[in-house]
Amino acid sequence: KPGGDDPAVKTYKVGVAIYRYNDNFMTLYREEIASYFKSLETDTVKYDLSFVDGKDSMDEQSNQIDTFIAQGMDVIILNLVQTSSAEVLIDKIVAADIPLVLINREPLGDAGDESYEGILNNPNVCYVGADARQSGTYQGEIVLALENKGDINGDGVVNYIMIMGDVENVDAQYRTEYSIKALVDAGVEVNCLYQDTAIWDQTKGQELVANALAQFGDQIEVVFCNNDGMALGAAQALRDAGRTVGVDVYLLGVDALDECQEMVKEGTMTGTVLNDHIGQSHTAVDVAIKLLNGEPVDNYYWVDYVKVDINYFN
Amino acid sequence: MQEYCLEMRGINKAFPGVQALDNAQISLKPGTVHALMGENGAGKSTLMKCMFGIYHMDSGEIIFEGEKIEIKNPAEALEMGIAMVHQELQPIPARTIGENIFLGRYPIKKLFGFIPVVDHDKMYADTEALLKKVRMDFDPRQMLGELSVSQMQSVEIAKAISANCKVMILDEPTSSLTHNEVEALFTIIEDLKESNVAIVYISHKMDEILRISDEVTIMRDGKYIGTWDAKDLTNDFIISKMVGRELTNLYPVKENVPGEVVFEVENFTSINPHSFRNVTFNLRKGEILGVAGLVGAQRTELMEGLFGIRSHTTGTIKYLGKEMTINRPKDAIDSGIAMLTEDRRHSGILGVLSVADNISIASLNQYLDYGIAINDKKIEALVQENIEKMDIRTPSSKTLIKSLSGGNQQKVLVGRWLANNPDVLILDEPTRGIDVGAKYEIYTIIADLAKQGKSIIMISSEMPELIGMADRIMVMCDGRVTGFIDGKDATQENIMELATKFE
Amino acid sequence: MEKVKSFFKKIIDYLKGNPIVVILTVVSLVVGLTVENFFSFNNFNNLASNTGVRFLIALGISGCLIIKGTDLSAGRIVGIAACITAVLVQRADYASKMYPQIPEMNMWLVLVIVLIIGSLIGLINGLIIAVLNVPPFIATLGTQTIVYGIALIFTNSQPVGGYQKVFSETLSAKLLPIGKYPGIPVYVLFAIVFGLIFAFLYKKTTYGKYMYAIGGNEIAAEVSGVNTKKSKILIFTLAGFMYAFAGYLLAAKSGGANAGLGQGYELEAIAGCTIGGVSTTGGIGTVSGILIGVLVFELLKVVLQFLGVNPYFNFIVQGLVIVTAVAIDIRKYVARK
Amino acid sequence: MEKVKSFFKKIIDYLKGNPIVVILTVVSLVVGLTVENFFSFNNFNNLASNTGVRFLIALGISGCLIIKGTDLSAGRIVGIAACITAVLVQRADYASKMYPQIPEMNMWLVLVIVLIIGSLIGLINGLIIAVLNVPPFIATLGTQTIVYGIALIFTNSQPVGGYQKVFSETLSAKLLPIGKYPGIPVYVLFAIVFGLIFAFLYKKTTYGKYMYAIGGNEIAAEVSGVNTKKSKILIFTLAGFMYAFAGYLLAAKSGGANAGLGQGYELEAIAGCTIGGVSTTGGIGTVSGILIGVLVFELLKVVLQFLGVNPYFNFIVQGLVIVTAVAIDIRKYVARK
Ligand SMILES: Nc1ncnc2c1ncn2[C@@H]1O[C@H](COP(=O)(O)OP(=O)(O)OP(=O)(O)O)[C@@H](O)[C@H]1O
Ligand SMILES: Nc1ncnc2c1ncn2[C@@H]1O[C@H](COP(=O)(O)OP(=O)(O)OP(=O)(O)O)[C@@H](O)[C@H]1O
Ligand SMILES: [Mg+2]
Ligand SMILES: [Mg+2]
Repeated sequence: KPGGDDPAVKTYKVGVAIYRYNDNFMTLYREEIASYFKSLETDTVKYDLSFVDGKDSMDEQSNQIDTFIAQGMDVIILNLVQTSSAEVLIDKIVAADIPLVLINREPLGDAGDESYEGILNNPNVCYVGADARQSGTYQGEIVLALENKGDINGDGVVNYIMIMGDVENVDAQYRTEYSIKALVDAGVEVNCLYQDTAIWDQTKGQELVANALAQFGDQIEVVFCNNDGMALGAAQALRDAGRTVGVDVYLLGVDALDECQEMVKEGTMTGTVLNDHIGQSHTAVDVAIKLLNGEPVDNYYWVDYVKVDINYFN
Repeated sequence: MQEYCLEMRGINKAFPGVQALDNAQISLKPGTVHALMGENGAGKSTLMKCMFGIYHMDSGEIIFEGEKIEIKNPAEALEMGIAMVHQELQPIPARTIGENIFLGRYPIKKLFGFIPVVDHDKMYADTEALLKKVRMDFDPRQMLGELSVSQMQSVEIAKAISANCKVMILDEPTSSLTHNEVEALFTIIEDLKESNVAIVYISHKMDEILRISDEVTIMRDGKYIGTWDAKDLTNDFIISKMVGRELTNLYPVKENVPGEVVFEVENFTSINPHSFRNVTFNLRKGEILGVAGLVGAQRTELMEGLFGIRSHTTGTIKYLGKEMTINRPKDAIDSGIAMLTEDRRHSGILGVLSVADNISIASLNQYLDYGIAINDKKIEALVQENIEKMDIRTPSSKTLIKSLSGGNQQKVLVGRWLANNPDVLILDEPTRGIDVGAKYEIYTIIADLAKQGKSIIMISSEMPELIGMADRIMVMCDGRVTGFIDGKDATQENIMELATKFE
Repeated sequence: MEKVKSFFKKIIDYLKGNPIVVILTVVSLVVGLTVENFFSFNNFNNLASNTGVRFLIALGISGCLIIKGTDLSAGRIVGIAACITAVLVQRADYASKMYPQIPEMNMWLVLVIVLIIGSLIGLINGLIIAVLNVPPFIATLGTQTIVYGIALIFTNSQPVGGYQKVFSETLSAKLLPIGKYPGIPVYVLFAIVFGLIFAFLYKKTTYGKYMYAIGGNEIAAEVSGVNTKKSKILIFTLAGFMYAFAGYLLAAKSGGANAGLGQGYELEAIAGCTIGGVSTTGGIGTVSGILIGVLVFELLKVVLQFLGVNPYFNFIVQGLVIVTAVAIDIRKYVARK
Repeated sequence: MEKVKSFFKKIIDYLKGNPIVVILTVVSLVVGLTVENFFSFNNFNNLASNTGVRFLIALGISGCLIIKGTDLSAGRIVGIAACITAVLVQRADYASKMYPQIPEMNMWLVLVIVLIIGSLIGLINGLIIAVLNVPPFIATLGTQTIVYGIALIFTNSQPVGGYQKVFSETLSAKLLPIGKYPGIPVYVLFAIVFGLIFAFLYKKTTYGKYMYAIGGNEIAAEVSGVNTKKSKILIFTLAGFMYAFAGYLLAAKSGGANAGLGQGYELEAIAGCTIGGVSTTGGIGTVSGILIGVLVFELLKVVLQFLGVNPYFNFIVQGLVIVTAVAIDIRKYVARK
């Protein structure tokens, strides 16, 4: 199967389908995939990588997978646009007898929350990812680790606002749900002052938080943001309103962008959650190569998120 | 000083499918009116558009004040002192009269001595003076869109005059003017001659040509036929040169016999207080009813009201004794009424569609197979029949109508309504922009229809035409019907008397 | 002999008039000869399927463009139609069934329901435009937002999957396999059928003639007895119908749906139509042109993927192609002066 | 006495002609009286800042609309301008500086650079439209895609932050505090200045006159000696300038930028303009109308937020407002016959 001019050199064709190219995290992830593959090349083994952008459209991605199959990829690394329609794509790839590594977004199976049985049964398919719920849970846990558990004014209730990403996005949904769940499970009383979507957009994040600050003022104790981009907008709004993170308000994001790590270090952000793109991408590549070599693999590989709060730097 | 201030020589211009200009020429002397004549599609407008820089000629030369020049766009033509009143009006309805007139050359003043801004006060003052000069008393700040077509045409003339040009092109300036404005225009032309302007005058109205022109150039099929001194010319000579054959009669023999009343309008009043009111008249089977009036007499509005283009408050329309409700043109069309509207470009032609589509659009329902599929063969036959009957100059039935000459577009529109075979046909300025030869064709068609028992309402600002064709003339003034005159007794004088009977 | 000559002349004239077709044919040939598997039945079928579904949307939107309007709600109607389809064809025993109270439905009944809903949304567009006189751009911008909101509520912004097997299988079937060729995908069949229907509608019926007349000069059309309001309403309703149909097929094709599906498809469809010669100033456009326009766009995507062009550059190349294709094409229509 | 009467009559006439303004005023009053803090200096300033920046974009796009065109690239130009700004004002010592080779720059120099780039992109739009005769919708659809691709490459689709302190501080400053009122945000000041400049341009200069003339009847303008190509190029260039300016401000306002910033702003701006009476059929529109249109939109957003309306319903309400506002407004222009 593998081509190449020199019979001694084996070139594997690797198709990588990303759900949306303009996603901060997936950008880091896919770049790490590319450079890690590169670093694993030897004189006799080369990897020919093709990246495609699903543009957050299931149909687009489905077309791209069709084309991958037509191109005769040796292995496909797939970052699903839509987790519930994994079945069709996976079946197609399996039918074409191409090994498949699913990354970052866990396919949902028949039983909804349960994992997709196709993965468990098929030795040629596996999933490498983090449990998306964990990122939300960690946001909550960072707040719980604070001295006052988020209750700045000491009235026994944590008043928060929630800036959501794209409402349709699973990550946004999990983070929204599990961050609060973590607090509630720990017996903290919470009160949602306001919740709306800024569609991952920094400007919209700033505007929504600025408006919320105008409306609720000092009542706001914690600002949860589904990602760091919006948290940066929120930080700007908080600064403009004369609020000081760590003193009279807490601010949380997800992604651990460099800028946000800096801010956590200097205290202008309470915490963020690191989705370990290096760990995940390396695992994904390692597994893909095992599949290429026909070695047996597990069906699931889990990589943990990392809490980034002030303790992370100590 | 040269004899000619502007000469065009050996001009060629081809459009897809037609050689619009074939070695055409014209030479203009300062201080004279030079009539340019020819049938519809002869290439008159095209020649002028080449002079004005709208079209780029394929070959040929323009000599202006002794120098060979090249005119790349209208801006350059204006710069050189060439002004043009276009055959197709170019209004900007949502802007004021003053802004329309000074478009492209607004008076500028310096704010704080260095910021150039439009000097509105001067612009409106100048407009006011200019309008006075051409005997129009509009508010310069009125929106142009509120004027009627004829008033807009007057504004365009005023605009061209104000350009202080050396050469003035008037491409059918009087096509929708009535007697009084035409007179006003002629006075202006005399003034321009005094100040040594060379004027090109294009018109299909013979009496105008013979009255005001000094020289006449005739074209046929894009070719130059010849130039003559106007004083040596007769109507018949011009027509024979234009058409290439003799034309004996101006109007056909009418054989129609008006019968019983078929169409009755009673107390018809517009929703617009300044428009038509309390109009009552009737129309007989096989009758040609002429409608006369000055500009602003609301003839057009009245007919558009009857046809459902405009709304009315009170009044009834009865057809064959039955009262009708007409809310939109379709209602009128479905009951056998058709109307050729006045403003061809605004409400007539379907520009990017073919001649065939334009002719057939109102009568498609008559050419359906199985009640659904359009029979293209039958439509093609219909179109060919019309092209022949009216001598429409078009490369083919598939040619886009917008590339036809103005007069030929008008013929296509007449064809559209004939195809629909209506019982009552309202014609608003049906011969507007049509050459003498084709006019005769259209008169013949009208007379023929009347003979077949169709009833015709014909609005016209050309009184000879009304007198020549109508069985009865209804005269309007300022929205009211001021009287009826029998066709046989009609004269310019008694029509004018009723047309100026203001309240 | 003469005939053969004139036939070749015709082809050459056509190609001169349509340089995009030439360029894309050449590019495909080059790619096909240098990149493995480009000329393969699989790739051909993929391209045909993708083009087919987009073509249906473009057909729907073309009427709106020809009457000088536009339809920004196309993508969102596709989306809501796909969501409704997905919800209704869910298996009864699917654990996370969205509306467990809805029984398992016959997939053709679902199609009928979805088509009715799509047509209704189109009808509303038409009414807003024709009766309330709201310009199409704004009217459909408004309904686009509303339809999306409803789709989000309807799906609770959850992706919907878990179809009845018969649904996916029926629609992913291929017909008439010949030798090694696996057969024509069903999507392509639908596209052909609707292409023919639209060609008939546009060329042979009063519906089409009135549509072109409205685009050419709405007032003149009205005066000529065209019920322009009715025509517009019909055109937008039919457009809604087509989007719904495309949504139904896309739901099957992608194996699941969510409210975001179809976002931006209107722009692709408009670009395709315009590349294919539909004039945004109204009155001009043919079904065959639309097909070519859409095909150009889809072919471009596949070529770029086969060449392994960096997705960022994809944006740039696609933009350049849109602009240059239309710039070349427009020269046919710009009046020679 | 008479004067007072006629003054009130005028106001009442105005309100009759602008029911949207009435409705929104009433709604705001109700919300203000029932929801805490709605009538507060902070909220007022937020509203004013958001409106201010959107207003700049709307001003830019208004010229394109008035000449019967459109500009779909507005949002993406805002985005790339914001990204460039963000990259150039990054602190030299910022750990993850995107282009470490670029030295720390003066924020006003950055403004000049960004404005030049924005104007250049606008110029390209103008050239494609005026010289290549590509319809504005398609031309800007193409450049939109291209600009986005470039922005992605430029930022590597990473968010950019870590500004020099002076940048954020200067632009988040408030001027002229009076008593409890914290002062007017700088954004608002810019909006006022540009609003006045545009009102002047549109009403008093040949630039504006030609623009309206082209929108009213392009052929008329052409045969009256107006250089329509030049006018169009200027209009699109100025539009690019305005988007770039808005992008610069948004980069400051949101404390960071990424390539996606600004997406869809063109639709919001077009909606705002149209609500404010700019006609999509060309030739009509005023600066004050545009301000009202944009304000209506932003006020609506704040009202919905204060009322705590479910985000899904936000979409629906916004869509309804766009459609009804324009439907009501359009009645003024639909000729009574
Ligand atoms: N833009 C164009 N495209 C194609 N053909 C054109 C165009 N303009 C004019 N023609 C053709 O050129 C010929 C001359 O037209 P032109 O308008 O000059 O005639 P005309 O003498 O002014 O006639 P009329 O008296 O009807 O106005 C006609 O056959 C017309 O169809
Ligand atoms: N809807 C309207 N709103 C305002 N003014 C109107 C309206 N309709 C008509 N008018 C006015 O009515 C007059 C139109 O009269 P018009 O010149 O059309 O009458 P006519 O007798 O048909 O003359 P013509 O020979 O020019 O056609 C104009 O002064 C125009 O301003
Ligand atoms: Mg002419
Ligand atoms: Mg009239």
